[in-house]
Amino acid sequence: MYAVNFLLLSAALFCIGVFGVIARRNAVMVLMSIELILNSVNLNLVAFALMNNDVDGHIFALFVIAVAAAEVGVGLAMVLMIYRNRRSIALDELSEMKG
Amino acid sequence: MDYSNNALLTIGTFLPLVGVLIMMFIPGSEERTHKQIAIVTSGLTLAVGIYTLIQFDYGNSATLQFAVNEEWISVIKSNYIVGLDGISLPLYVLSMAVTFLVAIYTWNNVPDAGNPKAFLMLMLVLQVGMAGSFVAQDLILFFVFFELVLLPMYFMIGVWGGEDRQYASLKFFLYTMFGSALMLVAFLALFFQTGAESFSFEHLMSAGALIDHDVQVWIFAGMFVGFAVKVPMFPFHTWLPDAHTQAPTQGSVILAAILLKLGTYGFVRIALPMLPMGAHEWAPVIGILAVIGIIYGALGCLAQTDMKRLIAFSSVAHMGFVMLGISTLTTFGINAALFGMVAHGLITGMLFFVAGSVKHRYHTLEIKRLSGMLIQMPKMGWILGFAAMASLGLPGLAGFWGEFPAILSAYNPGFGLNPTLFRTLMVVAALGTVLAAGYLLWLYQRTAFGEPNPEFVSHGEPAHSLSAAGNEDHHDEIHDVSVVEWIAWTPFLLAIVVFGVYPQLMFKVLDPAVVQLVERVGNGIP
Amino acid sequence: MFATEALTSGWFLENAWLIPLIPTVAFFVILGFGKRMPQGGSEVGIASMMASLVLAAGATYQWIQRVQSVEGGSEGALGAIRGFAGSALPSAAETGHSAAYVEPVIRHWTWWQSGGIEFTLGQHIDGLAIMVLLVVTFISLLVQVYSTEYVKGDRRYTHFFAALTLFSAGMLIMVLAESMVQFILGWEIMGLTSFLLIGHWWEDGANSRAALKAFFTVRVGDMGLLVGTAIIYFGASQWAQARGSNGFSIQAISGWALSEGADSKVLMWGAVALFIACIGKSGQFPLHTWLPDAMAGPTPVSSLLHSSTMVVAGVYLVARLYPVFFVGLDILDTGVNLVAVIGGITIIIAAALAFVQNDIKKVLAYSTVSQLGYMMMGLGVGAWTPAVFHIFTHAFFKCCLFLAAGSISHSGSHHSFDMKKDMGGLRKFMPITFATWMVSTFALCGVPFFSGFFSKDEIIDNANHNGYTVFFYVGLIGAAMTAAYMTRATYLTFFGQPRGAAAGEHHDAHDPAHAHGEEHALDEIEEHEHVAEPVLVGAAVAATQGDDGHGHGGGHDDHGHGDDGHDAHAGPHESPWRITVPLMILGTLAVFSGYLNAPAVGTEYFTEWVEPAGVVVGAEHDESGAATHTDTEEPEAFASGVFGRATPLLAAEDGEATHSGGEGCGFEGPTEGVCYAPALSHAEFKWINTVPSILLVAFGALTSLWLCLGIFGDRKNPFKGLTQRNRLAGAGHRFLVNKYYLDDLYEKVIVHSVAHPIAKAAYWVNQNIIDGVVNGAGRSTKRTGEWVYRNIDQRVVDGAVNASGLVASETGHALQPVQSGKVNQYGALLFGAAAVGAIVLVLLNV
Amino acid sequence: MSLLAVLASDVNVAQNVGFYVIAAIMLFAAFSVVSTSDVVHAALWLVVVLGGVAAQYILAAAEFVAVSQVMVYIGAVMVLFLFGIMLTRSMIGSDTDVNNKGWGIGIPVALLMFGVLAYSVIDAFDNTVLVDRSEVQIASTTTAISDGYLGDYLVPLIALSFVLLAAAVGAIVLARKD
Repeated sequence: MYAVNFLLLSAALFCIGVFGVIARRNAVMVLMSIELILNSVNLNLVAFALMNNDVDGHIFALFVIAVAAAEVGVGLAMVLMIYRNRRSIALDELSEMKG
Repeated sequence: MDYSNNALLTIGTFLPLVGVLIMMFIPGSEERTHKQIAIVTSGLTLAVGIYTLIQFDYGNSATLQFAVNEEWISVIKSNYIVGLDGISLPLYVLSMAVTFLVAIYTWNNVPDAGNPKAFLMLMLVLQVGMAGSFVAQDLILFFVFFELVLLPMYFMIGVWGGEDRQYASLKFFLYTMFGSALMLVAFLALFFQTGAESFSFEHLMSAGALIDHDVQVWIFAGMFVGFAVKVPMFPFHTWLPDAHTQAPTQGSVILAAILLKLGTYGFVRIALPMLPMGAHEWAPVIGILAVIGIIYGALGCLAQTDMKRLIAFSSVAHMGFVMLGISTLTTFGINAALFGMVAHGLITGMLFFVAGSVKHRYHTLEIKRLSGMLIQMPKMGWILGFAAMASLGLPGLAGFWGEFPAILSAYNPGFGLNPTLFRTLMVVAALGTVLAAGYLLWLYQRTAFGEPNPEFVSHGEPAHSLSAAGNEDHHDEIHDVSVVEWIAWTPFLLAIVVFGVYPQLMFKVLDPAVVQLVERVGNGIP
Repeated sequence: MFATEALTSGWFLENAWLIPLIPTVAFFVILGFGKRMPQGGSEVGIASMMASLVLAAGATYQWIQRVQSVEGGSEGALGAIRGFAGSALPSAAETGHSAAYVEPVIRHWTWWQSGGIEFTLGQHIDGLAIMVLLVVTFISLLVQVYSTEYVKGDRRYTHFFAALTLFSAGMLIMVLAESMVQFILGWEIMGLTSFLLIGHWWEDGANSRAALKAFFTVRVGDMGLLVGTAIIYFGASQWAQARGSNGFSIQAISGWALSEGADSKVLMWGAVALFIACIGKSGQFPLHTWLPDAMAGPTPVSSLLHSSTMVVAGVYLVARLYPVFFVGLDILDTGVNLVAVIGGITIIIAAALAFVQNDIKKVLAYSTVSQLGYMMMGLGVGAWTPAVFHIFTHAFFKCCLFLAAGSISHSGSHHSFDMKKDMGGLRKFMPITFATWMVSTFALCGVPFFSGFFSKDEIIDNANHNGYTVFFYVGLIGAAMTAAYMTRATYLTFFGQPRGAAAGEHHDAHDPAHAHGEEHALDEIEEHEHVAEPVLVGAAVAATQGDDGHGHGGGHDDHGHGDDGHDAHAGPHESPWRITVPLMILGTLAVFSGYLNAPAVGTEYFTEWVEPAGVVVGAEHDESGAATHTDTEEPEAFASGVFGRATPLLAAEDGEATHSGGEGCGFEGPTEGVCYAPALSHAEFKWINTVPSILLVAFGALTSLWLCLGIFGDRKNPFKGLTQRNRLAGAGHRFLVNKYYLDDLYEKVIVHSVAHPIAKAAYWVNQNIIDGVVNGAGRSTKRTGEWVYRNIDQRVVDGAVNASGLVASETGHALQPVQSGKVNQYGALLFGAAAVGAIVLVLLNV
Repeated sequence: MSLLAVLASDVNVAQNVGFYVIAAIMLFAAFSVVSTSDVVHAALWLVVVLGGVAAQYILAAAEFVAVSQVMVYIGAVMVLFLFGIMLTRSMIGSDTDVNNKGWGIGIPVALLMFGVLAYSVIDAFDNTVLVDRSEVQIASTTTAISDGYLGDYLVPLIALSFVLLAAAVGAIVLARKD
């Protein structure tokens, strides 16, 4: 079966994730979109692993999964804190960094 | 090239990190200690730099010295290659000296936000980035250092800056990021176009010239944007005034003295020799933009009401001269440009120091409100005058040897560039020197001459009686140049005079390297 | 270094480079330790000037020897002359000619080099340089002595002397310049120091503005200097490098300019560019407005910088690089050229302006401008030697006049320079000042047997001789006007009734406003209601003392006088010796310096010593000389450069010959085929030629005297109650009546219809149009700057950036700043950029 | 790679069908994740996507990864999400404006990106054929992975464990109420 299948699929997922990151207003939803992106990456890695018939891809994929878990943990914690401080997790209301 | 694998440069580059590590483990409350450590570390770094200066073989400053070539990221064929030749030596040492002096200046001039620990640590990291960019001989390595500079400066401006620091810092950051994104693309393109064999400058210089014309032009475009933002050249300059105005004094000084030079250095070290044909195609554009920058910066200066902002704009104009020199693609012009870089670093750095101290005393930099500085703090006033004179290119001071040769070289540019165009540019650039005299003297006359503004004269007595009495000392808040300031400034002032009186000091180092470089460019152009 | 058998050199010539070095060192000494010295550093300045003067004198002596050695020396003697340092030149014997070119004493050291271009410092000593060196050191010395008294007790006494010394150093560096770079160096140092010195009393805005204006105006000219140097450099470098020199070397430039290969277009542009610099520095016509304003500086400064040295720099540049101008603007081939035209215009304009000045220093300032016009015109019409000679004489008498004016204000008019209000009848009080002033005035007006006569008339005469008829008349008119305005000034200052301070009245001359016309109310009152005067005076004096109590150095000239009460409130009296001695020395020179080159009495030393030729080629050479210029290749040709000083007629023919043959070569250097100085022909001095100018001078002087008597004699205000007075007169003596008729005539007809309208118009044009243009240019530039900044920089460019890749906007600002602070938008930006980058990569990889 | 050439002739149909079906589901779910206006629904759709990814792993002969995917993501991460959603009381049920102003920019960016990616992917790997999963022994894969972890990739592993630790601590510090 062709490598292109996997790669295109992951590309699609990636772009959907990107769209989500850009479009979403709710912090949690943005985090979800990021999950999409990470998964698409994993898909790629695994596909390449299969292509070269070695396991490095798998290893990297597992790394990514672990990191993703950590990221989600911290991310949600931050969301919680933000929510606690300003009763909202709408990102466009958080403009501390505005110039 | 023979790699002596001499650790000197590596030490000189990464030594500040030692200081950073030590400071990391000392609680921020002990500010004195932190200051001492920072000064010592940067001092040691400078010492290494001076040792390098002594060890440097001036006989063949065209070749890389203290070169190191170690495996780094074999996956992408990028090695840890560092080396020093006549072009990078002055800037390398200058960066060390400036950091050291700025550290000294910080002794009793910590910006308002406080927390000297973080501030000084950032400064040391910044130093690593700057020194690294000047010694790196591998494209990826260069890029890493180039970007490493960005972050500390971002925080310096964003945390220790003025009123709307966030705006300025983000603008600075995004602008430069944008630039370096394109630059990276260009680097990669260059890498692949040269057969994806190595990122080392040496390889790319030989291989890059073989890329066919149109591709070179495109790749050069990418690098052009990246470096031009850093320089900054005319259309990409608008981050500079904001960054300078908002940055703390130390930030402005380092920004003006070293960071801007990264851009021009990139042009000379990377863009020109690696893409001769691209450079040749782009030279007229660069020249025109440079001259626009000269005039435009001057006009900008004339419109300013804020001293620091005026100085910031003036450096747009001065870097215009540097770029003009580079764009001529002549040995002479590039020499002038490199000299101009150092000179501008010293002079504008000095001006920013003075501006910072003025702000520190008067709590304002509005030209309207300042006057009679010569009466309230004569020494400061004279230093300002000295720096202004140097900046407007008075012969015998460093500024002139950046400006005049650049203008001269534009009379007949190299490699069949259109002389008519460049001669026109020459005349316009000469006009720029006049404008420079205009705004600097205007600034000086407004701020230094005349009677002091009553709002800054303590106890009710009229200013002139004070001045006549000749002792400004019994001003409490407005005191003259302090000891620390003297220590930090004297080297600058001396350097300005020394290089002005005996420019050969630097040209002797630069010339052979530049000659070789121009030959490279020449060989690349059919 | 240059020891040769016949062409003597000598220690002083070899080491002339010490002359500027000494003051330079002295400057740093004064700056460093001056404050702690008993005399506040002035002694160092004076000592250094003395040393330089001694060296210069020695060099002069040895130079004269050198010249005579050439005259006496055999041809072989020329062989060993060094041309460009370092390159031994082939013997001139091969070229075998007798019109020897006295090789300048050239030494140079590499300053720095880059890209094969070598910048050198050194010395280029020839007659011209020697002459100016001598004058500068001498005058600087006198002025410094004078200043010790004049700015005594000033708060920045030390700085003042430091700046004066540095100024002299700058001038000397420039005069000695061996390369254009060194020339620029000295030139700019002078610019800087003039800025410092004019703005010496910077507490007053007006002074610092004047300083700013001076520096800026000159700087505008400097643009031309930079560009011109670049042009000439690249024009000459090939030629020069072929001869082991480089395109900055002044000698190389001269040689190149007269060589066959020189591209006339390059020369023309170079000459024009350089001349712009001269216009700025020497206050020539369009850019002369800074000079009068520069009078805001202390009087010694005016007399040193703005009469005898700095403003001469422009003229010196033209004289120094004369071949460039000679060929570039082909002087002698055309009846008109840029230099001459500008010079001529300047003469007339400036002279006209001098009529309407009330400030004595401004009269002198305009007269300086006018005299500089003479020098320029002289160079423009090919009268090199007279023009240079005029530099020489003018330096003495103009310096003397300024110092005299200073002395008047110092001791006579209580620190005022207003001739109408505070002077008059001073001859009784200040005999020495008066005498020196008169002598110098005569010299300036070109009265026979005074120095000015011999230089100025030579210029005028040669203008005619070289076929510049128009400028001949311009010169004559100028002479008449000079006589006229100087008479007026003299009359107002020294004759008639003492007025204002001169009469021992003390209105507040200390008030900075006085010089800047903000105090006219007070003056009006003083003039019209004398009763009120004492009151006002009392108040004013009180104010003055109040100021002095503070030792306040305010804006108007000559302050910081709180301590020297000796003249503060006494009536007019003679100045102390430190002022009068320099005056007397200069006065003497104003008379006798002219005899160095007075054909009238048969002395032509100046020409021999200064002109770059050691041998006067007699008439018998002239035919071959005439032939010369058809082919300049043949060495023989140079044998007798066209140089018929003795025979104007033949010289005139040579003039024709020159035209046919392209550049004419006057004196050929030791290298064959190289020619360093253009062919100049000199008009023979005949008394008959001087008659018109003498007559015109006399006419001008007398007319002006009549006017003065009429306008200022006896009464304060000539324009009131004339008829009434005429009735009285009608009843009075016939002589008086006639006189009054004349009065009437002059005032009504001439004064009203001619003098005032025309001169005032000129002044108005000057103030409002030319000056207005300068100021307006500055102002509009600033406005443009503001506009560009506001609209383009802040809106367009910045905006373009800010708008990139962004949507959200919250401020009412025209565009949306990048920093919305919204994570999503950063995301959009990031990924967008990434996508673009990827695209580029892909494209490049295809 | 001769083996590959042989295999290239007859591509396993069943696998392809499976792939396409799952891919379709995943894409639909992914779209829903970024388009639904209900946070909880979004989370649930995300579960579908992740599951799909796991399935694809199995198709790609990466059983071990698939398993950890299921455990980590669907087991842990999703729970975290749901907790997050509930704790932040973002309203259960549809939310009026889950998208911010100017979300439109996302579409062109995403499309642009997809265009580039797709182009370069096809350009680079057109008709590259993957190893047939039947050729791969699962057991050996897993051993290889473990060898990798405890061999070449030991240092990264340790680094990663530190990261996880830091994350855990950080999360606690952040989320702690005080």
